[in-house]
Amino acid sequence: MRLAAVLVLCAVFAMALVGTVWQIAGQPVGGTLPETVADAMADSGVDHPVTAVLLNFRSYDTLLEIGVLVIAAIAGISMARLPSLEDPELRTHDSLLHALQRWFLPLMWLVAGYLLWAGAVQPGGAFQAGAVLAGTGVLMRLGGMPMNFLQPRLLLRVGLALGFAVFLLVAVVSAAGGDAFLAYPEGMAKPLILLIEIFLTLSIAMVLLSLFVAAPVNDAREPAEGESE
Amino acid sequence: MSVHLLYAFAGAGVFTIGLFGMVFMVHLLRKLLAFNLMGSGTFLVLVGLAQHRNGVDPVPQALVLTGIVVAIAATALALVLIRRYFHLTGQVTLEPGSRDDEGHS
Amino acid sequence: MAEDFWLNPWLPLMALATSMVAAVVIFALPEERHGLRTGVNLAASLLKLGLITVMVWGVFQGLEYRLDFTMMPGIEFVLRADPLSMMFAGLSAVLWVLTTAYAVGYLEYSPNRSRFFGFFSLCVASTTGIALAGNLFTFFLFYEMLTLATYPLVVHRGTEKALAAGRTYIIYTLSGGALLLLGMAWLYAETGTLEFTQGGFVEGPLTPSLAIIFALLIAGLGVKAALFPLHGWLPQAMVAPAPVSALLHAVAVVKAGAFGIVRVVNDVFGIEFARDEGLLLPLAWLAAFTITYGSLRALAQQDLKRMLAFSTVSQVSYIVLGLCLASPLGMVGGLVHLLHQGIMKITLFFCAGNYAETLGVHRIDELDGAGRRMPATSIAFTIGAFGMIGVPPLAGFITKWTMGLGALEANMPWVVLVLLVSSVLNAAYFLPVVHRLWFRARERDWPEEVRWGRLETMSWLLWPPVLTAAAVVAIGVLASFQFSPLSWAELLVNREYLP
Amino acid sequence: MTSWLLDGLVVFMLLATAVSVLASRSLFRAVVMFIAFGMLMALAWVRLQAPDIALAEAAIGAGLTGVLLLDAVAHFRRGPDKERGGAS
Amino acid sequence: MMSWLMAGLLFTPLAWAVVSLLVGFRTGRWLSWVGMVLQVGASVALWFAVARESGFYYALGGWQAPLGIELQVDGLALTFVLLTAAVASACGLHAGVYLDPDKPWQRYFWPLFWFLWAGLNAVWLGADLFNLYVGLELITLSAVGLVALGGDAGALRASLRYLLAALVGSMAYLLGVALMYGQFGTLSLAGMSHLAQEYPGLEGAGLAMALMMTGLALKTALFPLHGWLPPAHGIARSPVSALLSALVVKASFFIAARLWLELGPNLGTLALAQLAGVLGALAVLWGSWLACLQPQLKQVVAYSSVAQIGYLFLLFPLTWGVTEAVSQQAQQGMTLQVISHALAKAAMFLAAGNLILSTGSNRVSDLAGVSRFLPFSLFSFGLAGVSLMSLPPTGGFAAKWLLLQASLNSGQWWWTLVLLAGGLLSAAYVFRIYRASFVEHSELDQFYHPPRRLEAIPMMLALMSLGLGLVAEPLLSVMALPFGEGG
Repeated sequence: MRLAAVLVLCAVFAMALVGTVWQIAGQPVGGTLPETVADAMADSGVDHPVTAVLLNFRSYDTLLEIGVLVIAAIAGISMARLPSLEDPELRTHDSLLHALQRWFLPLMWLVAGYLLWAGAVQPGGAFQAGAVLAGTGVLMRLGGMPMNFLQPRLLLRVGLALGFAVFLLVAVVSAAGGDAFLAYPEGMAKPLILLIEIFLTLSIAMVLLSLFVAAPVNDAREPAEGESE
Repeated sequence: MSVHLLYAFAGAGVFTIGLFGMVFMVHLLRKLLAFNLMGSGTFLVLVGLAQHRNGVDPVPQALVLTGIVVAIAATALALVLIRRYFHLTGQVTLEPGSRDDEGHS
Repeated sequence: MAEDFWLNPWLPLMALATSMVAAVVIFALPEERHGLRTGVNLAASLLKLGLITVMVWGVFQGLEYRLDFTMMPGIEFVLRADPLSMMFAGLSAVLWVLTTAYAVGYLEYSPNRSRFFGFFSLCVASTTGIALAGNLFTFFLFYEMLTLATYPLVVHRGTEKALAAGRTYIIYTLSGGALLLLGMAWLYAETGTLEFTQGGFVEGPLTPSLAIIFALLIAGLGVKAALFPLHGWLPQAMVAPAPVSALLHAVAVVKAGAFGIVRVVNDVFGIEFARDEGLLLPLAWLAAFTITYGSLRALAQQDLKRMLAFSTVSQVSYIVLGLCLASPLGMVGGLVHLLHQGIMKITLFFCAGNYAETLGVHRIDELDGAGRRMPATSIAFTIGAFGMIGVPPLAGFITKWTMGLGALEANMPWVVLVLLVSSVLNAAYFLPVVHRLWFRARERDWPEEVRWGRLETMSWLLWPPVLTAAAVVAIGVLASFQFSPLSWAELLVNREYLP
Repeated sequence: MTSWLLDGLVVFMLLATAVSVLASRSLFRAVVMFIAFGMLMALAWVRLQAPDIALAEAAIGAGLTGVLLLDAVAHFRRGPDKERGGAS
Repeated sequence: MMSWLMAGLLFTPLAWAVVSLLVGFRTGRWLSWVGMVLQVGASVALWFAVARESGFYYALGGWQAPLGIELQVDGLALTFVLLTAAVASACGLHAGVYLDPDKPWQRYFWPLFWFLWAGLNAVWLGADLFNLYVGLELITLSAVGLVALGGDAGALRASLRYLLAALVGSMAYLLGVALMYGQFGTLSLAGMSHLAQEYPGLEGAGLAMALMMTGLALKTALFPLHGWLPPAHGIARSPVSALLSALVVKASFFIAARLWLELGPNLGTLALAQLAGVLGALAVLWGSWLACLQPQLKQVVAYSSVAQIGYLFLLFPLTWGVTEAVSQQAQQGMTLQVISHALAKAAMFLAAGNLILSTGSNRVSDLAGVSRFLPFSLFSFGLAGVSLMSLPPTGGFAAKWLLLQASLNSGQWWWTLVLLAGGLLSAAYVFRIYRASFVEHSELDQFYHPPRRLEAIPMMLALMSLGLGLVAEPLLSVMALPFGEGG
């Protein structure tokens, strides 16, 4: 009964949505943004338009988005106890995974580095590189590597915040010179974007990895308000 | 009708499927999967519809990249919460036996 | 220089601030600082009395005080002193002094005095604000503030009964406030102003929406004025301590309602407009009915304070009825009753409180022989009761006489009949009490007697009723004196209304 | 024409995997279907000439999310008390 | 100067989030004090700057819209920035004393707090639909993190419910953004508004807007999508509840209001407007009614939020198809309602937290005797309650008065009944608390007396909400300032 009702509602919604898409596709108004982007590419400091949009034209979005990632990581590690990451049970004896690690990991590092570098001119960039790096970390973790830096200590927190902090500093330095917030000083766009991307890659990888590792076991709990301890 | 528009329609479909899952499913992990479907659908509509009018458009592509990162952040956080919740209560639904009223759109 | 002093526009605000500041100071004082608190209380109330006296003199000279400031687009906060406001402000200032003294004695040895006196001062501040309000909005502001500040006093004892009474009180008054707000907002939407204006600012012809607005405003105010059928909260609220019943329920709260009705009829709609469009006649009937109904209910009461409460229901409607006569003498009678009823009723409540505190007596049938045990209190009670009945030359007689003349002047002779019936009923429920006080011998012990040395009761408790009883006599006998309530009401009516 | 066929196929598969993510009775299967859905999304992004997103989707959407989800499913299977902290 | 202030305004919360992540709770506390001073200073300075001159667009990175992201720095936005500075500082100060610094997870409070603040500012100033989405997510995730922080199973359940609802809401909004971009080819709200005026009758865009509104309504907990709010706001630590009720739900509403005011005249319909109003009205009645029934103190306050949010949605019918003057009144009323509810509700939650701390219980019935021994905390609670009842001279009254005028002047008199009934119902639940506190329970003072600082903060907020009605005129005049270009 409930299934039927929800199905009917969803069907109605789907039809309305498809109709809306159809209508909008039929009568677009206004100018086109890609041309504006193409015109501004020369001033952006990079050659790949998506990277230019992400890290220059709409860099505020990206800044806040990294903030979202950091928040998720903070909320995640706030729940973690992580007693000992060197849990003996974690050590795998799977030889395939072992072999995979031996050969695969360096390759992944290489891929990540390439993706990062390539981002300036062609597809790729900090997110993809960070994700690959995090994937590498996950594999290492699954392989039983201790990865003590993932303990919720200062090192981890520095790692989480590093990319964001560098981004923020770059953003504010130009503003201190009287420019707008997040504006790159003339001619500095390319190196600054590269700098940001390097640190972002590290931090993104760290965030994703820590969320993976911060599987929550924490028996300590705060009593609800008004409940006595 | 361009290929982009086709994917936009596909996105509308995927979004609706995700919405259905979000409303109807009870298991938290399935809700989370449904949310990710909604996200993917939205991204398809965003790029598909924009490119239908503009041709290849770096702006929505960049937006989708941002959106994907936000979605993974939310997903990962939700997973941490769900697992901890499961650890404390042994439950994988919000309130067993009662329906959730999130997500009537 | 002197002129400037008399015309100082800050005077109304200062009068308001004295009790407001007193409230804040009292809240801040620790519970144990009884002496200091009493000092602050009395000093503030005397200061306020002084300020009001200055303003009364100024108004008498024909000055008008005004202070305004804009709060929202179109909404101003206006304090203004005109003869009508001085009447109410003066009443509350005089009675505040006496009631404070009375309350200090009444609440000796009981807990939560800091809270009590704090809210008490807030109530007086609200009453002053109501009196000095220069537009309907400002009036409403203080009207609602009065509601809130009274609640903690009603539930002061924290018993089930007190809490239940508090709930009834708040439901009635806040609903009334909502009606008033609706009427006010609508009125503003129709006319674009809320400023009290001599002769009213509503311009004819009478449209249905104007009639509904009138009904809404009167209903909203009628709750506090305890007009039938909106009076249900008043008898219940009598569970509050006697000073609260005395000042607030007999004087401040119900008078705020009655005063509001006077303001609405005179300064919003205009008395002539209201009369000519037939708005007043239904109100007059309602008031007449309430007068009779309240007296009948009072007849049936066994509890002294409840009886007094129903008597209040009845007496407050005199004010409304007098107003509705819309003739000069009728209005004078109604307005003067604003003061007369206050002083007479507070005397009666003080005495009731004294019987309860000193003898533990709450019910009428336990009063036998109290006149011998507490002669001063009983004399005061008797004077108050005779005043209520309308025995010449006491205050009540002046009211009834003037109103009767007014009714004839307005060609509404049935009102005279109402007055007569009411007086007979007044006599019917007051005389048995007086009889018990003086002419019945005591056969049992008092329920809970407390001895206070030489005097019949604590002197804090004794002097206030004695003074007010003396005032009941004085304002009756000296009615033609220049600053008597009657002369003031005449001045008011001559100067402002029905010129 | 072939390209339309290809696109049609991708779209159909997308919708089909999306439905089966929700319809699969077993949680594990649902997650596997979700990973497949992610891969198809990557393909779709290639078809939409968005290689950046395709890379990101493959790495993040399908890859990392998939691993996270699988880990969680394993956790649910073990039960609440045998949780050890971290992945396994 | 202006550009430095803007940079400071944007930079401070984010930077403080990072720095406080690196230190412990206690160090984070005094760091945060410094941050609050800076942030309040920047907000006040900007507010005065705008009040003296006029609003402007601030192009981030020097890229003008539609290519880049612009911030709309006008009187309304800055008023909200200022409100956020006031309320968030109060909550932060309260939290610094209220939270137990020895719990290991509390160190994460400050970073989440500052991220939340940054997200709120991003939303108030945002003029780019996608940027608003990112801002919303920033808010949502940090709010969820704060609710869940160190919580037990109940808190986790509440925060999960909150997270899922909020995610669905933002996805619906984002889908709407996608459709809008397909329609208009720009993400800038101002650009869209121009195009919508130029090409009337775009039905697709109208539906897209309805979709966005629905998503935002879910995030704002509009009846009947409010189910997630009371558990989340009720179970969080009191300073967090205060932040959530006072500010977080307002963010999504603010976006909905901006959208409606910019695009509504061309893309909205009468039905949509009236529907929003009806749901708002039902929220007022239903939320207040449920608030009267809750046995737990904080649940009462949380349900009261559901009701108070309902008033905000009267904006939609009262600005659609009415004269400019009426629309102006409704907008002013809405703004005042947001501000006064933010102040009053924050005060109320913080005071409730103090009461819970003192009585050791969250139950309404355990408040007996509070009026005798803890009058100060009760008084702050009571004053905040007066604003919720919208009695004069509070901000709540000013808001209600303007809404009453708007509904009477536009002939939509039925909303007046909702406004009045809502006021009475809110009195009912507020007086229920008073009543419980006046019960004489014991002669002995068995309560814990919280430090003065904890008690003073809600009192300040309550007094601000009380005095808001007195300064409504100057406040509203800043919001009505003309909007200049450049900056």
